[in-house]
Amino acid sequence: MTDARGEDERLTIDIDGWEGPLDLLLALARNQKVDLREISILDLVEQYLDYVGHAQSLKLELAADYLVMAAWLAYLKSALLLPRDPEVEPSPEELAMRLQLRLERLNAMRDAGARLMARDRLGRDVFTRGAPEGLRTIRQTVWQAEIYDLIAAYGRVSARTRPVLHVVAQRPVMTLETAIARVEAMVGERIDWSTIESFLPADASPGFRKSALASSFLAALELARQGKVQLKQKSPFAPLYLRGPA
Amino acid sequence: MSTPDDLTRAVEAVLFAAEEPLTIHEIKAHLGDADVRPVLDALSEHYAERGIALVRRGERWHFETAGDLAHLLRRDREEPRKLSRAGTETLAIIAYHEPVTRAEIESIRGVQISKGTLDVLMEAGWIRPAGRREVPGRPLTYATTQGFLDHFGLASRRDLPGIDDLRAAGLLDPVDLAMEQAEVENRDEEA
Amino acid sequence: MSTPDDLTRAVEAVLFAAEEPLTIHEIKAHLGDADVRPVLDALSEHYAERGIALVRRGERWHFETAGDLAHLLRRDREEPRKLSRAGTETLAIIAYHEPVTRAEIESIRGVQISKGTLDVLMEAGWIRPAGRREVPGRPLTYATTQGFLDHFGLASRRDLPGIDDLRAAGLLDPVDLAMEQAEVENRDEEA
Repeated sequence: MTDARGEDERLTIDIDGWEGPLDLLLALARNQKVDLREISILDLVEQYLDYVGHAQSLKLELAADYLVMAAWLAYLKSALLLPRDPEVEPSPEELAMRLQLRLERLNAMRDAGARLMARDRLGRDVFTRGAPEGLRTIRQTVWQAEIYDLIAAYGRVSARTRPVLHVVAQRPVMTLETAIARVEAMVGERIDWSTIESFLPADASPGFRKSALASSFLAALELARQGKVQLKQKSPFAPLYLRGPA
Repeated sequence: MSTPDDLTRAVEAVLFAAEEPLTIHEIKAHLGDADVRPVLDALSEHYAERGIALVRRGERWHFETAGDLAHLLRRDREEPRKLSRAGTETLAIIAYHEPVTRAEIESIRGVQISKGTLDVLMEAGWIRPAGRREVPGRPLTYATTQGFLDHFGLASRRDLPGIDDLRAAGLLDPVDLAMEQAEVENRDEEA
Repeated sequence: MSTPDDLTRAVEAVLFAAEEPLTIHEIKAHLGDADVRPVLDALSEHYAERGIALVRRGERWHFETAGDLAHLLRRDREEPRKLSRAGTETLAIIAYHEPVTRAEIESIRGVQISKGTLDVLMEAGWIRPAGRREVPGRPLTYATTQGFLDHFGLASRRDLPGIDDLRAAGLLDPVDLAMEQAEVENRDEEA
């Protein structure tokens, strides 16, 4: 017991050195000086609870996870000691086994880390060549362009900067003079009222027909003003009729 | 090996001049398309007893001084900064369990790891993010690097000290986070 | 030299790891006071036929790659890259108008050209300086090269299509041309 007390004192002093409750448990387990697979979980729990209790009596501030672990271990201890309740899953034995496995696992990684660090390490124990000549890769750009790119580029440049010639395309138009002559000539041959559309060229394209209609309308107004044509329309947008002078 | 042939001399020269460990592919790029692998094996054997060794680290090869001569060479060299205990354990866990999530590392160590720990290992060039695990939350996993193999003189992860024994003992089995979680919840209830 | 002895191995490793050539005195400092000179001679001899050589420069010794293998240490790699739009236009103008000054190229393009553009064309081996124009300022003119003809599969510059060919091929200002085209069709209807 005095031994255990002494151990506690040492642990108390090392409080900042523990990397969490599992680390502390592992240190306690190693103190049992047996293979981890044969440690007494109950002893371990005792020691842990003892340690935490002692730390608290010294009013040392323990991180919450140490206390949580203490509570869980207290539960485990009572479960291990009290008569078995078959309803409770997992069994306390399994929980104990799982705790022992976690300790083994952490222990294995701690050993592995130490063995790793003890290897012949590059830059500490073994060295690469101090002054290597170095390997050089000379990158050479191979420029690529196709003949089409070249020609198209020239076309683009030419089009962009060549003086632009504006050619007004010829539009199909019936001039007012033509329309006056046509309407004047045609109206003389008509006896009765005829729609203005009947004065348009029969085979005109739509574009030309529009122009002919506009010009013929103006021609009709002009001829009416001169008294050479009579106009009749029943209402706005109704058909427009033309007839020779009365 | 008596008089080395031209290809052997060429491979030797390229590896000797290189500033970094080279893959077979990279060696070939300097030599035209030769069958380099048998040459590497023969060279390794030739150098095995010398003061320089040709070693394989992962998929890469390089020359380095023989390990038993460390005491002669360490003179006036600065000892690399010592890794903390948390760093050492975290590195070991990643190396032996990779790819492994942060939660799994924490579960094995039984304590949270500070952000700095992974940063230090990453900065040393020993670990790298290794994709996300396809579980809820898609946590990032970590694995070791070529630099890790180089630094610790490992031909591959299979050379990790004791890895076969640990695996046989079931100590490298996937960490059952669900179990641990249940335990934590249990613990919370009791608390 | 069969199996090297410990001193030989040590000298080998020390020279290999050294960042600069070492004097015998410096080598000794690493090894305790050994008789290094005969070891250096033996090592020189051993490496004489290999891809690595132990050489003496003045009073200093160091390893280097064998002189006859230096060409392996550099390797050329070709990286294809597409000529930029500015580069293509400038090249086209030079090809159609050579010899042509930079100011003329800019006037034809309607846009300034950067020095880099001409450099790239020069680097590609497609254009060359072609004397100075005897006008104030004596500006440099540029012309295409044989390499240009070779690359574009032309027997001579006369093989380049003329303006009329370009127009016929629809390569002159494709946007406006499309409109013109539509108008022509309209007119055809009426005719």
